[in-house]
Amino acid sequence: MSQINRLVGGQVDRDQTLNFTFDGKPYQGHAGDTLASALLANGVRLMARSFKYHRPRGVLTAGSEEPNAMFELRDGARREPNTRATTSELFDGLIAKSQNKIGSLSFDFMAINDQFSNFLTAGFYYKTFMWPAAFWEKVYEPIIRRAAGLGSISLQDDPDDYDRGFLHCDLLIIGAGPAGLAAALTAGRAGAQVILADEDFTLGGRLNSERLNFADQSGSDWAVQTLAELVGLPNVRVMARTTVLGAFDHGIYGALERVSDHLLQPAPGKPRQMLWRIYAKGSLLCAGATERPIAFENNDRPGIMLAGAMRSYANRWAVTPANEVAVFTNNDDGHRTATDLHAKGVSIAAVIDIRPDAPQSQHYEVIAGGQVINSRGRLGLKSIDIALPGGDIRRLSCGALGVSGGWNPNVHLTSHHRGRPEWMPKIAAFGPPAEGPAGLRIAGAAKGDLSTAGALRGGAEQAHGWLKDLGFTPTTLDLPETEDAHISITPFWAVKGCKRAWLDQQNDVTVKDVELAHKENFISVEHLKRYTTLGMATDQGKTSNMGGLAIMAELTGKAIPEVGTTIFRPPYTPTAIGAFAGRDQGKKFRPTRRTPSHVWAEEQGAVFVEVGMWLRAQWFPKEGETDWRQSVAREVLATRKSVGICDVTTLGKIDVQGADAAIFLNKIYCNGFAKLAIGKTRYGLMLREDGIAMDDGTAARLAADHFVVTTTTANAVSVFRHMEFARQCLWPNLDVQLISTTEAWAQYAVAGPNARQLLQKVVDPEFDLSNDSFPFMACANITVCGGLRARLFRISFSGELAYEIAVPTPYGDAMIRRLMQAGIEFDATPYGTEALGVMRIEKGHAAGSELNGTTTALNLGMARMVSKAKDSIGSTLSERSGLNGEDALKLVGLRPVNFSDPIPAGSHLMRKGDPVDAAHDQGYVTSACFSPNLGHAIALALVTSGDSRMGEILRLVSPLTGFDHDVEVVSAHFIDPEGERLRA
Amino acid sequence: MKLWEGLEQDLNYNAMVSQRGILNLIHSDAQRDAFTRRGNAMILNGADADLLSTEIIQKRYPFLNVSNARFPIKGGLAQHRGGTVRHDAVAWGYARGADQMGVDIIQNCEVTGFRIKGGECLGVETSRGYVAGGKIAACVAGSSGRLMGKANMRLPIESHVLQAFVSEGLKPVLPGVITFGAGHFYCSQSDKGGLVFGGDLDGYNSYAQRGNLPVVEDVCEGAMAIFPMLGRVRLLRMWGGIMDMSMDGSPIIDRTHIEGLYFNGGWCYGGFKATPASGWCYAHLLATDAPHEFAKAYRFDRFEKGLMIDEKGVGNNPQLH
Amino acid sequence: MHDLTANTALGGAAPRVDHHGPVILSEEPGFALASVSARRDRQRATVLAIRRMIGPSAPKTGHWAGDRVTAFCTGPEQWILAAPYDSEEFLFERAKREVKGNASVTEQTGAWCTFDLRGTDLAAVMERLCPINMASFKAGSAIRSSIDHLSCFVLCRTKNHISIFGPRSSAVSLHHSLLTAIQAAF
Amino acid sequence: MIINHPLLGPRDSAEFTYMGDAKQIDRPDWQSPNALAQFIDYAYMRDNPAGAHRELWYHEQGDRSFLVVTRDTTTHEIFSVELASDVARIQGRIA
Repeated sequence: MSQINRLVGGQVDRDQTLNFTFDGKPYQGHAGDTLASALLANGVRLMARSFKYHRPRGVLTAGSEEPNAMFELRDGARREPNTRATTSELFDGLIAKSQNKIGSLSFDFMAINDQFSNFLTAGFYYKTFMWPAAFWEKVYEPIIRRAAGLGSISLQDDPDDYDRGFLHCDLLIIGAGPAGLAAALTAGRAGAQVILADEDFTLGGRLNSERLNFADQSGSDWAVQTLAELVGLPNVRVMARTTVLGAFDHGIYGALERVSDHLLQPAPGKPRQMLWRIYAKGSLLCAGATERPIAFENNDRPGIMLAGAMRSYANRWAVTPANEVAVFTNNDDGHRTATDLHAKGVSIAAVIDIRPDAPQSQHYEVIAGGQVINSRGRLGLKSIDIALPGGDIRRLSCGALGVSGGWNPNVHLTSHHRGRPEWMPKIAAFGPPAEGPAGLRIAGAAKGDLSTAGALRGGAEQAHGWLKDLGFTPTTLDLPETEDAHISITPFWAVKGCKRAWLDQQNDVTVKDVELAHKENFISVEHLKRYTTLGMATDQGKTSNMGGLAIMAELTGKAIPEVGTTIFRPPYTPTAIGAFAGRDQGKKFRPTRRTPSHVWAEEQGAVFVEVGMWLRAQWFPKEGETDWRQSVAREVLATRKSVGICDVTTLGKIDVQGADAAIFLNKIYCNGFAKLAIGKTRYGLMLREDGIAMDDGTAARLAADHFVVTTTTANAVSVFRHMEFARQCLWPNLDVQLISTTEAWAQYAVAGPNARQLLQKVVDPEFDLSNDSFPFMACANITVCGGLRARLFRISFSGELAYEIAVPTPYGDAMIRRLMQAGIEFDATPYGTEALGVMRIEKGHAAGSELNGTTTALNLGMARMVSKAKDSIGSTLSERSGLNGEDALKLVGLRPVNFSDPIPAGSHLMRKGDPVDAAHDQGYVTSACFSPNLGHAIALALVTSGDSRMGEILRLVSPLTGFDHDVEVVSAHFIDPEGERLRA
Repeated sequence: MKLWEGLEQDLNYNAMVSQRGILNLIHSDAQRDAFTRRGNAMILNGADADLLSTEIIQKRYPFLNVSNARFPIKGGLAQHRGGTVRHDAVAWGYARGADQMGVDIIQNCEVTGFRIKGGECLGVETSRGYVAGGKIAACVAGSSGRLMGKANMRLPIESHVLQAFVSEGLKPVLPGVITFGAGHFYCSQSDKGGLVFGGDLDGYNSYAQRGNLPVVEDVCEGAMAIFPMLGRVRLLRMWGGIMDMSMDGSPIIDRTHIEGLYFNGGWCYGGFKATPASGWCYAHLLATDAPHEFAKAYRFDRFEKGLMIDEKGVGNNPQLH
Repeated sequence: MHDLTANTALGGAAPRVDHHGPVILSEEPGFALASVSARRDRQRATVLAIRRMIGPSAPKTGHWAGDRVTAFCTGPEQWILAAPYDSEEFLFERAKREVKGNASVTEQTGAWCTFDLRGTDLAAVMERLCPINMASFKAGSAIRSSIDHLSCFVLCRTKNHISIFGPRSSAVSLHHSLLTAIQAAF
Repeated sequence: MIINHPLLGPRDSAEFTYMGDAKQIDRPDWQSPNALAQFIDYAYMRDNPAGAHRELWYHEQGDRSFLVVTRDTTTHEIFSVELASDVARIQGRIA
């Protein structure tokens, strides 16, 4: 009743009425409708405004190539801009709003742009808006930016989930029209693993849009029957609502499945959309073809659409855009539209065919040799002007015009590997390139076989070929007989003399713009595209590119294949960014690594910090502490006074075993390891081959053929990779085996004067921890708590008497609790990464800020560690003169001259009295902190010839953060420079 | 920067230089220290830089995911004079300017070889004939290896594929350029409304000018990490371009060992934004046979001598830059 | 006997079990694990040692084998042995004795967390997690793959039973990924 | 891309980390008379061919093998895949 343009028949379910709104007004449609078909059913032709001129626009197509009918779909945080009405499945409660307008759709204030179209031609940005110089950014650009763009986003976080997944198949068939269905049936029956994917929600392609006889049934019934068989085969996966968006290397395809877009919102736990990565041994493109328009003056009014789309609306959705329609065509296919609509009871005003020998009809008028030269109707088509063969002009009233300029094969995926489509004179269109992606074959209209029977045959034959190549035994299908029309087309792109005739309806590119580009010598297709923005809209030029090329060909006097065509790039249709990201969003952006003491630390109220993938306790606030600095100072002081405990599990740990383990480490580290005694640990510095410090750590020798190497937390992965490179590529004959044990051991640093006493309470009594039997840098396999295997290392990052004790990770939680319990009598204090950092700066240990990818052993004050007596990675190139200059940066300590001044990291250093600029830069602060032990700020810095400048006063500047005061160069060892504490 | 700022009037062509600022997000204390150092270095070199607090960032960019993130935003380093330029317009503007100054621009003309005699380069063989020249200046980003190979030169450069992406047109949301500091992602919005974004290299040598899915996914993960509002925005198109990745992340503007043959390349990701400065310094070298003050460090012999270039040091693996 | 109590990788005292649709997802904390890497030119002796521990045949690349003690291949001349922790806490020591210096053995018990998926049509879950070709993933298969950025070993026990070994420190993330995929699939 | 691993069969290249030109296997002898020049060439200079390229891929998310992959840099077609340790031994790298 309200659906005034609904016809009989079709594939909509009239028992299911769905309510929706468009710009606030309620409408009704049926299950099986798209938003476009439902709006047309309700007599709505005006759906959008164009990008630049804000011209009134209606629907042009019935598929994903639609340039005009785009909406902001849904509302609130789920608002989706630029959503095509032609691919939006109708659901109950759908909300659609028109976009890119100020005011209402029928009265858009921005339509004024249309009056200034002379000014806004192709390339207008580049030639105008420059003067005066300041005006572009301050005046013109803001105006342009406000006016530009299409839909708007909600600015709220997307509430829906996305998934990604992986599929494998023998044969991927892209498109489930006649060619795809015939191919799938052939391959499915032969037992191959088949994926049949189609972007539509009802499969069958053009079979649903045409009135075709397949022997004794209709084409659409054949599709239904075929699909039923395919769905029943366990080796065939039929994927509707799935767009294959790109052909990537080696048979990998990306595909987007719209899992929930046809629902009001996704079901709990279900994604909105899903990105599939499909691994296909073979693939077959059966993507069909897209009809193209003919350009004529004012060819963009609502009501003017592609003839094939008009047929789809009538046959599949039982909808007509108006009750009196005309058709403008240069080929036989256009006549089908008139025939089909006439059969549905729609009045046909006329068929205007440019060909003088156009086929005639007994049901309606055919104007052979005529051309549509203009149209009228402000917000929707009212009439067209026709140039008759004799030269007279006739005005014909009609509410809709179907235009058919021929069909372009959907070759997009075939040129994703940069193959250039090739001209096919027979159909006057570009077909697939000779060199497409390896493993991608083509059938049906996508290959230029535009008849239904040709598509069926082609699909079956190509599947047959693939099956044989993949080792299957195919049987031949008994294909139904159907339409096998000869193609008759007279290439015709634009009516002579037309100017404001739209080629690219979305980007408002007209014939005139192409002429202008030609005049300004932007004649190569790549330049034409960029200069006019032809084909660069969200429809990716699916209906527009061909016309632009053809007109450029005419202007340059070349044949179309000489002008050439641009290539297509993924994705085939615009694809939600969320889908590419899958579940890796928000807090789930990357997995989290938790230390063995994580649960315990949470109980203590620890504040955590991200260190790579790890979450580490940064400090442990206590009641009454209002500033993190208080907590950190307390942790540092308590550790230096008695004992502190820190989870150091995150350091990389690599088990190095084998007869040649020591030889191997000698090559990896710049310092020597061959002579390290069993039961001892040594600090090691690893260089990159170019002589830059890569990482540092310790290697503990547990047996003659067994070391445990530690790395920094940040470099655990890259150091392991580097060691595998050395083992497999450089020295493949060494007997060395590597395995990461970072995760296997929960490791705690126990540091401070009372560390030994505390540990003695948990280490089993048969292990003697005295300084004599377990001195500084000792290591051993021991047992704790009555027999649990553990490893003990006497190493110190804090500069205190310190140990690191490791137990198998499942006992890590119990171990931290036991250590804390045993430490009660010593006021044992847990400390986090901040206190750890303070203590290592106090001790002058280099860390990540110093090993920052620019420093050598020399810069770090460790030049003597680079052994000249052996070959190690980086040793040769670290000898280059530039790395050993007199003025090389050296690691030093800094303290403020005025003890109340801070020393912020990232500050630069200047000589007193020098100008403050880059040319006089003396170095920079790498790490800094407030030392609670010294009562003032301290820092590590890299200073030119720093080691010979002790006592010099430098000017510290940080213009970025506003600091400028004096600091003194001192030794980097602020605490216990002689190392008495750690040897105690 | 100043060359950009005066470019449009110099060329009488609107390259759409738009100084809407660039913001590098900070996600850790170590990163803040490193960015502080960098910001100070920028100021000491005469550029501008501004360290922004989390609060200011949240206020200016309310849609950024500051706290509900795997790597929360802890600040940002902003350069307010940074921004974007319309790349096609730059190329067209330069071409037009050069043309007007009497430069012959020959399109679709491939250099197929060098004519070298007695260690001196006399000219180039091309697909359209021989062209002699007193000085031959190579600047073919992406194809440096292929071109200089014709002069039997090997370079400290690999060619890699870097993908770039653009979204559908949207009403303005992003004022400037924003980069993600805990992953690989940058984004800005063009005057036409499309979001222009990208991230990491695909990571393998390639001249194929197309990328693969893993990096597309990685870039979009980065997008969603800082802009969860972009979930429903559609990616419209992807490209793969060839990048000259030098071994230390810095470019080379230098004479070669062949007399009369000069080289400018190895710009890694930075080539486009350095275009005016790169051309300026190259012209200086060509005119005077001496490196420009700003380009003294960008010479071939730095690898041999071990001369480090400040602020870099990414190692001899170009894919690690 | 020591008096420390192990916790599970998810941090609890007892293993977690989730039921959703036709799938049961369970944390399996009870494995003792040890890696075995053949020393140079000692692959044969190492394989013989593994066979002494697990039964008639050592697993080929991409497979697992064994009964009470099982082994799966992790790389060229590398395996991981697995056995019930309660009775084989010192699996790595036993392995060390068996290989007699022909291989390097490292305890890996604490390095991994294990989740088992039981139910019908597990392919619908797995295809959302990793690129394993489920059509050829049969009982006995063992493949290393990446699940949401985590490197995991995936073992097919039977058609309706899959074990996943992932890095223990990321057990919470991995569990979340598995549970989410199950909920999305069913 | 798909890399046909000699031991594991076809695997997605996303499981691998690319490690550059396979010439990195040929690390110079530190004691040769022109060792410094050789190391400079080794570390920095690249053929960077447009065509067949021998390169290292590390199966980081798999079995941790280094592979030598010969791949066309203009088409991404892969011609051969070998274990890098085998290649290194054949090229005479001794411990």
